[in-house]
Amino acid sequence: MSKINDRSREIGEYIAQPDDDLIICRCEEITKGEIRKAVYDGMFTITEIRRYLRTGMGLCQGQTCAKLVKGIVARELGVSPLSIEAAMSRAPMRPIEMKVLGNEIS
Amino acid sequence: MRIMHHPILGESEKKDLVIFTFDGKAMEGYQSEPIAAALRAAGVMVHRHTQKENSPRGLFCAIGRCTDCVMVVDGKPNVRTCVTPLTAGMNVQTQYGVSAKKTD
Amino acid sequence: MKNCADVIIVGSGVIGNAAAYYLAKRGASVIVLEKSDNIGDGGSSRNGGGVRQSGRDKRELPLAMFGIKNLWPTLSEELEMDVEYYQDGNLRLGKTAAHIQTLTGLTNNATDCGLDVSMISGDDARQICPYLSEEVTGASWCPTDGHANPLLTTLAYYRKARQLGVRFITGEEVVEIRKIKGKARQVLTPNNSYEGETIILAAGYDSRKIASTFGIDIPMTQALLEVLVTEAQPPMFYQMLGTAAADFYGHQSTHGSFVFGGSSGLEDVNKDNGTPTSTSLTASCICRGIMKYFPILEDIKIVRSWAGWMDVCVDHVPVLSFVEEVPGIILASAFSGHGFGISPAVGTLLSEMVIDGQPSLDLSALRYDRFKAKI
Amino acid sequence: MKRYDVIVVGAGPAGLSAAIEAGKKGLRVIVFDENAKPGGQLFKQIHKFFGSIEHKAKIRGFKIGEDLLKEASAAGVEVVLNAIVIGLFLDKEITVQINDAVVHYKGDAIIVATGASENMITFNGWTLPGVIGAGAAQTMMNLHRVKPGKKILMLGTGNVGLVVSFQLMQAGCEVVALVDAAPKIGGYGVHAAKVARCGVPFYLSHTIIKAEGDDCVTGVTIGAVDNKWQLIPGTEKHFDIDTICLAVGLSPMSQLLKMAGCEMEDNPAKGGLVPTCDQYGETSIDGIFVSGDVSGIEEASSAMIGGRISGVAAAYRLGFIDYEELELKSEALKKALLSLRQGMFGPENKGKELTKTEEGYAISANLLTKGYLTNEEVMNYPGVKTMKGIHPIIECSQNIPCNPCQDACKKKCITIGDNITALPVVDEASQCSGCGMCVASCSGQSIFLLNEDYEEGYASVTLPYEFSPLPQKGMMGFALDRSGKAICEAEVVDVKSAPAFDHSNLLTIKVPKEMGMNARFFK
Repeated sequence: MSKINDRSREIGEYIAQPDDDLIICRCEEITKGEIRKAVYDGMFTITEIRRYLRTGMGLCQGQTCAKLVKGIVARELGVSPLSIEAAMSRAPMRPIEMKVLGNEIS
Repeated sequence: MRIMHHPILGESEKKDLVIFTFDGKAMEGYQSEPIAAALRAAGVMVHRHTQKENSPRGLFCAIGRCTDCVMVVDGKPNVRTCVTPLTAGMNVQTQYGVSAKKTD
Repeated sequence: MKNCADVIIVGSGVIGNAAAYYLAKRGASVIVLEKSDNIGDGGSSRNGGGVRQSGRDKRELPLAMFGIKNLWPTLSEELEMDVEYYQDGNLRLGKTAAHIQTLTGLTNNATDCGLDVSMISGDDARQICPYLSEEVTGASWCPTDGHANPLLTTLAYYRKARQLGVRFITGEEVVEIRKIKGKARQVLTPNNSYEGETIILAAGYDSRKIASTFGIDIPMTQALLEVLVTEAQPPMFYQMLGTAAADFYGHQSTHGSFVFGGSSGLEDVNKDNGTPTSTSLTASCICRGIMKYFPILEDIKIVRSWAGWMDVCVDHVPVLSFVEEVPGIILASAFSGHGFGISPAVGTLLSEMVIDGQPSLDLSALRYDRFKAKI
Repeated sequence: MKRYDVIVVGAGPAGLSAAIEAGKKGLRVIVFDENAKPGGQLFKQIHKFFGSIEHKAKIRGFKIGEDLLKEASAAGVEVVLNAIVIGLFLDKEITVQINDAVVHYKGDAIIVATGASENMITFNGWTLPGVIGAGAAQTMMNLHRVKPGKKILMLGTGNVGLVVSFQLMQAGCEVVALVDAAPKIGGYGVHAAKVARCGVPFYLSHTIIKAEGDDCVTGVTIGAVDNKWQLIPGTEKHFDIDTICLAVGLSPMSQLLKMAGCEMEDNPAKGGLVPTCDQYGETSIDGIFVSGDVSGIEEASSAMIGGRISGVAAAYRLGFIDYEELELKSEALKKALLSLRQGMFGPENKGKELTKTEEGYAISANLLTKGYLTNEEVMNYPGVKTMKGIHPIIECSQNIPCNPCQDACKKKCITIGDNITALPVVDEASQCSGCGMCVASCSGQSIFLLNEDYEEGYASVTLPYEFSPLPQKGMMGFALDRSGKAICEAEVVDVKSAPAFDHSNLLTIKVPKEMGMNARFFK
């Protein structure tokens, strides 16, 4: 069982750090501390962190923060960032007005 | 802030000057350049204030990706000013949260 | 770590997590096994967040009413996390005479069961939600309905259950449930074996495959659900929306973005490419649907769409049932796209079934063996 | 539904090259790009490219962009701009936002060449207006002709950080310092040397502590870090600036491929999440190819060659060419690609501590920490020889893939050989005519002409000069050494600006004879 799949794995207590108030997700204004705390709340994957905190769910859809969030989560879990799956990527690749998306030419 | 003469790129090509408004003030820029370029040339740094922290944001990636430079343009919020061409008479407003209404 | 518990729950969607929480709260030891690497990766993360009673089949209506009366109002407090529950009513909109007829039928069914729901005119609907287009000619209105955030609710149950000692294991696909001496007991995954006094099967569509390993079949299929999210907007309205034509459903969230679900009508025949991606047609189709009711939203940008499979029962009503033929098993599947609103009630009832031996509501209409040939 | 043989996503160096090769083989090709201008990063790259002379070395990026567009047009390729590909669906279907509509297209092959996006780094105040990506700075000054700021601090000393710093100065901005947490400069030494000789200091093993300002950046505080990346108290240093540029690496923009269901891998050597692909760039989904930065971060030269390989491979997959032709074409391209990946900065040497060049010359520690070679060090390299009369001094001390200087000299004074990463060797026996072609062709601006017998007691130094305004003959000023320090008075004795020099003006200054080996810039 991988370290991420066992959700009862002991990762210790959340300990505040001086840079916890740094903004990581610029769009949704989510801080490093919030991300770190989410890991201790059991959110071990990028997908769960996104759903829990809205990181990468704002206007830019994680274009800027994806790598940063991954690094923070990996550090808290004590695993390599490579073992953490990136969030699913979804259409549309850029924000698109409803009237444009609804205006299809096939 | 305009680079009129560049050692490699040469003279700036002639473009049409247009008037637009920024937060109610008349401002000059070139037709079809990104709104953000016109604002930067005019010395405007702050494009918006964020929803939660009310903190200032401006140009960041300049290629339409990061969405940090969004403003209210002709009444529509969240317009990426770094990739939206400027046109004459455009009404550009600082965005507060998701609207042009100032929050405290 | 021991692989035995009082209860093994297969599936950590909102149903499985709610059951785990209420069971743990009453002292049971629980292990939850989830096939995906992520908690709540099926229908729980791909629905419109409706917490409604109106428009439901009368067999599941009691569960919806029970939950909205007793559980939803205090859920955020109980789980110590804001699940963004709004009880601002549900508007089910109609544009044609046929729509109004459908809505009237549903409304009459629900009032028979004692629900406060009524038919209102298009203008009355616009009084409640002034952004509605003139095309809307009537609606059913249920003031006690509402919506919540399905992602947060699923994770809130998970988080609290985990705090109470429930063991969650993701990336653990259940391939077989084995009977030992006539009672379902052993739960097998490719590399591990788990044992429980009771096994709750809440694995969405996968439940069908797993149930077949102990000889039970639930007549259900799967359909693709797609949801769209818009950029944040200033607060506009908090009613839950649906339509008689079922062209879209959705609401504005706490964050300000709108969450809309819908379909293209081609879902039954969509190909499964192994990724939760819909066809290229669906999002556009949903947008056109929404704009007919809310032309004011046409300039709002969609920032993300997502899609995934949900389980659909042949009669669109869940199976929530003991299986007398296979003691030790409780089925909690086939929620047909409307399991989220009743998940707190279902979780509570499942905990009662395990601990008290019977649920406090009559669930006989939701039995696994209710299906008969048509003639 | 509209259908093409090949749909290319992205009109940058990789995408255009792929489209050209496919178009030349008779395939119907369409290229979509979300930008208003084609060329991707090429039109922001105003420096001369490295690489081999056969593959566009010593040509400036924006010029290469123009060439590729011409070539694409000649090959019958359709390029659609302001076209945002919003999704890649089953059966190689894409949806594209064009004007106010979404258009569906299908391709028998799809080549994704979406490039990269800039990495970011967090520090106190990093969200303030005035903190921007280095790419953003390039876009603003080279595309939109607006200075991103007046006084700028650059974070990052990889090639992007170095090149953009130089470009900022060319645009008329002041660069106050380059900062990097690493103990060594990450990019090419020759790029660092260009910046250093303008007097810009490097702060290695330093990091940004705080961007200061209320509404926008008004200053920055940096500090030194130890080998565990921890800040060393008491080392804080403040600069009054209005802009901070971040050049801390790139990540492949591979979202479209992940959406399509291609098998992906997180590969640090490739800069992040990339699709797994074969030698032709074909992903786990038949007919979906990748090329350029989206398949792994490199630079534009390799992107162009990689693009050509994918274009040829797509032509083979669709039956437009046979296997023999595929082999023939791709082998040559693969060889070229391989040569670009050689040398000290090649993937094989990533993270290695090199102390010697391939030829066995000691690598300058000073270059890696301060950005310039010392007077003593410079004498060690094979491009620096003591000769009578005018002759080239090649201050090229690292094995990088680049060879234009060898062809520049009609007198065969300079040799690199077949291995394009080899250090250039100056032949003492040859007769330098002083034409200056080598100076102007050196993409790293590391070739100078020295004439220690210019006048009694004086030497002349000819250096490449790419700033405005161009000094005039007869003008007096100061000669700066490799660190940017003024060392003596100097007189401009000649200025040459031939079209063949392509804006690398040759400035000849007269300095006291003993300063001939020191003077490398003029102010």
